[in-house]
Amino acid sequence: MAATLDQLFVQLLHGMTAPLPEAIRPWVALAISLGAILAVFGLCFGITTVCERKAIARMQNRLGPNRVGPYGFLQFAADGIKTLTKEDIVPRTADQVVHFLAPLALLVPVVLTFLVLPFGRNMTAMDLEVGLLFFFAAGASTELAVFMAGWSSRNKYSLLGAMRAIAQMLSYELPFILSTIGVVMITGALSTTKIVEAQAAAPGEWLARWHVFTPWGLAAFLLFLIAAFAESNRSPFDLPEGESEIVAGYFIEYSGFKFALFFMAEYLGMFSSSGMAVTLFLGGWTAPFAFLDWVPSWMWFFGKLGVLIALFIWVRGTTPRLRMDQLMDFAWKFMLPLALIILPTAAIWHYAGRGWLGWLVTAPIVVGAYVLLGRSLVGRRRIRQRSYRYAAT
Amino acid sequence: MNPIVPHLIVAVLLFAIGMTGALARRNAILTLVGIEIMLNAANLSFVVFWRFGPNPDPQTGLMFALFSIAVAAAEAAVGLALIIVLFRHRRTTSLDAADSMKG
Amino acid sequence: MLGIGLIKGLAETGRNFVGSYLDPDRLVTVEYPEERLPVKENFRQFPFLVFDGEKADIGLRCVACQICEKECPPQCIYIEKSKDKKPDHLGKPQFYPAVFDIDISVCMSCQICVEVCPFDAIKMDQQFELSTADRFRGLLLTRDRLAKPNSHFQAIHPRDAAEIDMRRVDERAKAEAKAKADAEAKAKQATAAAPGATKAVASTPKPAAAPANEGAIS
Amino acid sequence: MSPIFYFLAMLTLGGAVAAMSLRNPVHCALSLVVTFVGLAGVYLGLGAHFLGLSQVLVYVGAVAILLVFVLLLTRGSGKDEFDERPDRWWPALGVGGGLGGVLIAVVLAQPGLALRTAPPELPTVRALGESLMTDFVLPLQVVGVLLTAALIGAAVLALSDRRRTPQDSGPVTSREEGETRR
Amino acid sequence: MPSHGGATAKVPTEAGAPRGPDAYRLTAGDNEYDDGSLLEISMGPQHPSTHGVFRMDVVLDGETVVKLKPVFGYLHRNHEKIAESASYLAAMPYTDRLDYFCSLTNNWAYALAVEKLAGLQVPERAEFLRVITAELTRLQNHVCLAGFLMQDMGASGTPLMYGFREREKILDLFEALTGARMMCNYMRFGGCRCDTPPGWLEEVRKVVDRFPRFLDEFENLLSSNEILMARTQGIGVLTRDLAINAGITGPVLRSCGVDYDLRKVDGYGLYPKFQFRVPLGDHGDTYDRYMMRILEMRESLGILRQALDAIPEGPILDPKSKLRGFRPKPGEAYGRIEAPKGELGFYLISDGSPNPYRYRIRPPSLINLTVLEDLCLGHNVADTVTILGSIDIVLGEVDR
Repeated sequence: MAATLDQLFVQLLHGMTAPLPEAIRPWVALAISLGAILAVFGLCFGITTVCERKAIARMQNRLGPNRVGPYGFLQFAADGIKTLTKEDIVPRTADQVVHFLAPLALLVPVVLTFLVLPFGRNMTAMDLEVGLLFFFAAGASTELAVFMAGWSSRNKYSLLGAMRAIAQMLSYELPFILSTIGVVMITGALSTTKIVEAQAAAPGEWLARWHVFTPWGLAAFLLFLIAAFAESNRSPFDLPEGESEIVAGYFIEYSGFKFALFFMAEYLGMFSSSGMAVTLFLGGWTAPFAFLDWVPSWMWFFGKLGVLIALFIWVRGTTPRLRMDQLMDFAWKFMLPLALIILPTAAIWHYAGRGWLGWLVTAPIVVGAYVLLGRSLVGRRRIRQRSYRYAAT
Repeated sequence: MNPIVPHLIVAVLLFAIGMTGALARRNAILTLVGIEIMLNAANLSFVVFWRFGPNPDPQTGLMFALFSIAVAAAEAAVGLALIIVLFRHRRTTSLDAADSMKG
Repeated sequence: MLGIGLIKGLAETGRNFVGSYLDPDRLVTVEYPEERLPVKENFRQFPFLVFDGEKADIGLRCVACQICEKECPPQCIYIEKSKDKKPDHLGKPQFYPAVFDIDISVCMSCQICVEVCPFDAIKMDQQFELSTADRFRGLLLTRDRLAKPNSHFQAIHPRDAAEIDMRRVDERAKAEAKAKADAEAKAKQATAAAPGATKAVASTPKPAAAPANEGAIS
Repeated sequence: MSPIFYFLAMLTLGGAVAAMSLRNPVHCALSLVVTFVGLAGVYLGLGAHFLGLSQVLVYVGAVAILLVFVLLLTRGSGKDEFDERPDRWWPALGVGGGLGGVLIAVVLAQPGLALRTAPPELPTVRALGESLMTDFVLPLQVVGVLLTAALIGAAVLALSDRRRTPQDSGPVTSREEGETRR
Repeated sequence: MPSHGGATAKVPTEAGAPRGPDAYRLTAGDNEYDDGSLLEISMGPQHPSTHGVFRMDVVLDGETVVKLKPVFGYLHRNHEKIAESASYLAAMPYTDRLDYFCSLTNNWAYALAVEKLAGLQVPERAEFLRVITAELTRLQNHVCLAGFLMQDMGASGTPLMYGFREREKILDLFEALTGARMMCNYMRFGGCRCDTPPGWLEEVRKVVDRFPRFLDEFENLLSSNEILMARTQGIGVLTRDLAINAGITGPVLRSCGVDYDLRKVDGYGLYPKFQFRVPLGDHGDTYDRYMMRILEMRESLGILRQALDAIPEGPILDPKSKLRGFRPKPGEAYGRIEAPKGELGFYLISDGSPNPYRYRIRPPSLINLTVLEDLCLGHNVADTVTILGSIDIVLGEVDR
């Protein structure tokens, strides 16, 4: 029963493609998977926007959307209809073609990144040997779309937003990729499926071998997550669209459906990088404890994804935004060195074994590097809490 | 038809286009674009020969292309930095403006 | 260490997230059209004209003295004095406003007109849902739409209304006493001259003032 | 040859032609991206997965972005830069066309182009990495040095001039300005 | 008829300044800046974080501000002239609309000026009520300021909503006392308009007792936050000399270490009777300006507690004051108070008629805004927004 539930979608796909001729079967399967991904994550996008608004509202002691549908959960449908029926305004001076292509150029690579995510056991739409590279290659293409949007609008704010976005995405690309190299080193594979399989609990062990359970893995996970925040332009790294400074950044001149596409691409990017974080560090679809193996694998994946999304929302409700130079400093002077330190640490871990020796050697390195780099980052700007005096009288 | 031929013709055409552009365009950035296209054409021929060529070594062509990509990235970075410096001095990116040795 | 402040902040928002479900002091939102806060007694929004009794055109307290028109800071009141006079609650003949318009779109509900009115004739209402689709007629309130009975005033400002009603009862009692005294004096002076006429003058305002009396007592 | 290849070839060549002939430099850069993506597709079709994805990652993710960034920095995007005289185009077309013609003739006339009919076993990433670390370790180191040098060189070139520009005033000088102005 | 040709637009006039549509461009006619390497953007009047219809013409080098010109007047309502043509009393509701966050302190400043002019005495209970309402106003102004500042920093509204939650409770108090939440129109010459409704002082005490919990929460959320500190420390440094020369007042002045609080200096109202301290900053940067507000709120709470303990019964209006036919003797008076934003002063000249001959306001927002360019030069665009937020302006008061 558990196994059937686990492989439900795989069987379904097999059943759908089996009568087709051999030559086109993989392509049809890919197309069906893509459609399923679009449908599932499209729905996720809608629900996440509502959940985010409700959660942030609660953090701010408000009620949040509660009018459309039960508890306001159909708000996204209302918003969708609204954006679809809105007038699509293109500025007269805009570069019409590029302006039109930009949202598509943003959405397509983001959707492509989902193809290599293993959503469950045997549930990878495109099980490439170089899956991780595919993920990063597709992710890197989004920057160009952001530039296209910002430049073609012929708006100074959007241009500033695009410049910020590109600088930020380029800078965070490095720690984003570097933090995963440790995982690749340890598992010896670029294939996402193999990386997940390597993290399953070994026979006889009760705890899974998730990378996040190791000192270097924890640090790399945090780095990856921070970089994912930056890559998906989420607070506190939402400078490219910083509404209080440059109004809406690169999509300031987009309205109606095209704006919805940008919005959707942002959320899908958040899902895909969270999904990759789950895959690389949180064991993908594997259960954390061996005795929980009976839970269907895709439930684990989506559960972990949900936890990460909740974290994204929580952070958004809390933090102010960084400034551009601080953002750069953080990427180049804190995250990049830390990522570089984590790499040899992972190697040491590999040779010291996963016992107490590994912990003893690697944990101090990671913590020490974190503390020192953090202190130098803060100390250089002389940032500290202050005490205040009062007038004499 | 020999499948190597269309691939090579694409590479040759790409190279010719890149060369024409690099010679004709005056904007330094576009000249650089032309050079990139030529490099890519060369890369394509490497990969084609790796795939279909008679060389028994299975990886040399691939490796050459890989290194070529790395070199192209370095070349682009330095070239664009030079263009920025040129722009700072001359307030233009036209190559015709860079006609003296002294800045 | 880097990140401590951030974690503190996350803890704080987390506590507020949970607290908003548990602590009514945190979740202060009132879902307006369905839920309404009780209106505070002092709350003021847009003036109205008080009238005594049942009918507005008889019991209107306003005597068209135009002080409020002069004092109104945004000058949103427009008054035209009547040609004829009507007796007020004391029986004295007074002018009344033939036209009394207030423009909602100009009025800033500052209550100055109420303060300067010597006749307690204009008071602040608490009706705040004044939006209308008609930009011109709908926003210019004429005398008939401004006039509201004293019972309305008693309902929304019980403390003020009680005080004013008491005062008016006193005033009227005094006036009646004075009228009586005058009448008696007159009666004494002209011993057998038309006793019914004075009675009629004194009794005219009675039906109009009667409800005000009841309201003040209850 | 599969139609996919012809489609990708048309995409690549069309992108290249557009990149070299459009008026607006930003359009040129964007067309160049089309070329890069098309080439990456060709690589993938030839079985060089790692190379194809590296091509996207490096060219689309880095080089193209760098190009448009420099276009923005040098304000090349707003102006119409297509003011070059046609007399530059004819010789260029002559040289390019001549070279292309000769090379195509060579390709077509070369009967000895031996064809390996059986595709080579596609190298795994692990095999690629191992050969990088064994057979190609010297080129790898050299490329590493080159990249480092390029990084430093580019940074120095872009930074050195920056300090001299008068507009780059820090908060300290601005405060002095503010006081003198008052 | 003005011609629209580009050539005529460039014709230099007496000072060499260009005319026509280009005249308002900051870079126009300035060769140092006009080489195309700088970006001039107009932030406002429709911009999310200019706190109303304020506009900043900013010239950017990359993202660094090299020139900034504040442009205001979009909300000009001719307040002073209207007040000169209306009676003294009729100007009172208009003062509510100066700084619409702090209508009660505006009322007080105006009432103070008129009382000086007419020689009216304020009864003690009214003075207590004035102190209580003014300090409540200070609390709600400062929580909103802190919230807006964080909003400008991109904190997706959380601190702002906390601030508004507390402000709501204070506004409810105002509504119960004065009948309106923001446009209170409460003070009168020689006292206050009405006495407290029953139970009001207990409600105030409840709010005052709960307020420190909110302040602790706020400080937990933000004051030690690394991002906040990095964004504000060392940003927009206002030097002591510049602050004094430019006539800056209020928390902005005290943030650069100048001990100048009118509650202490003038000792108007009953302030000399209360124990409170004046917090001073040493850096004059955005963080200090933010912390000044937080610390002042704690002091205000102390004043409120003392006032609530000591408030006596009694009349609330000087019997000499008249609502109708108020005609002060010819003369002049300047009444000033420490409004939440700085020194708010009203200067009045009476010629014996029912309306003032001259009516002049010294708005703290406007005067404090004059240093905006000095604070912003050399900083980032993102910083101009936070610096503007930390100066704490309300456009109703700037433009009048």
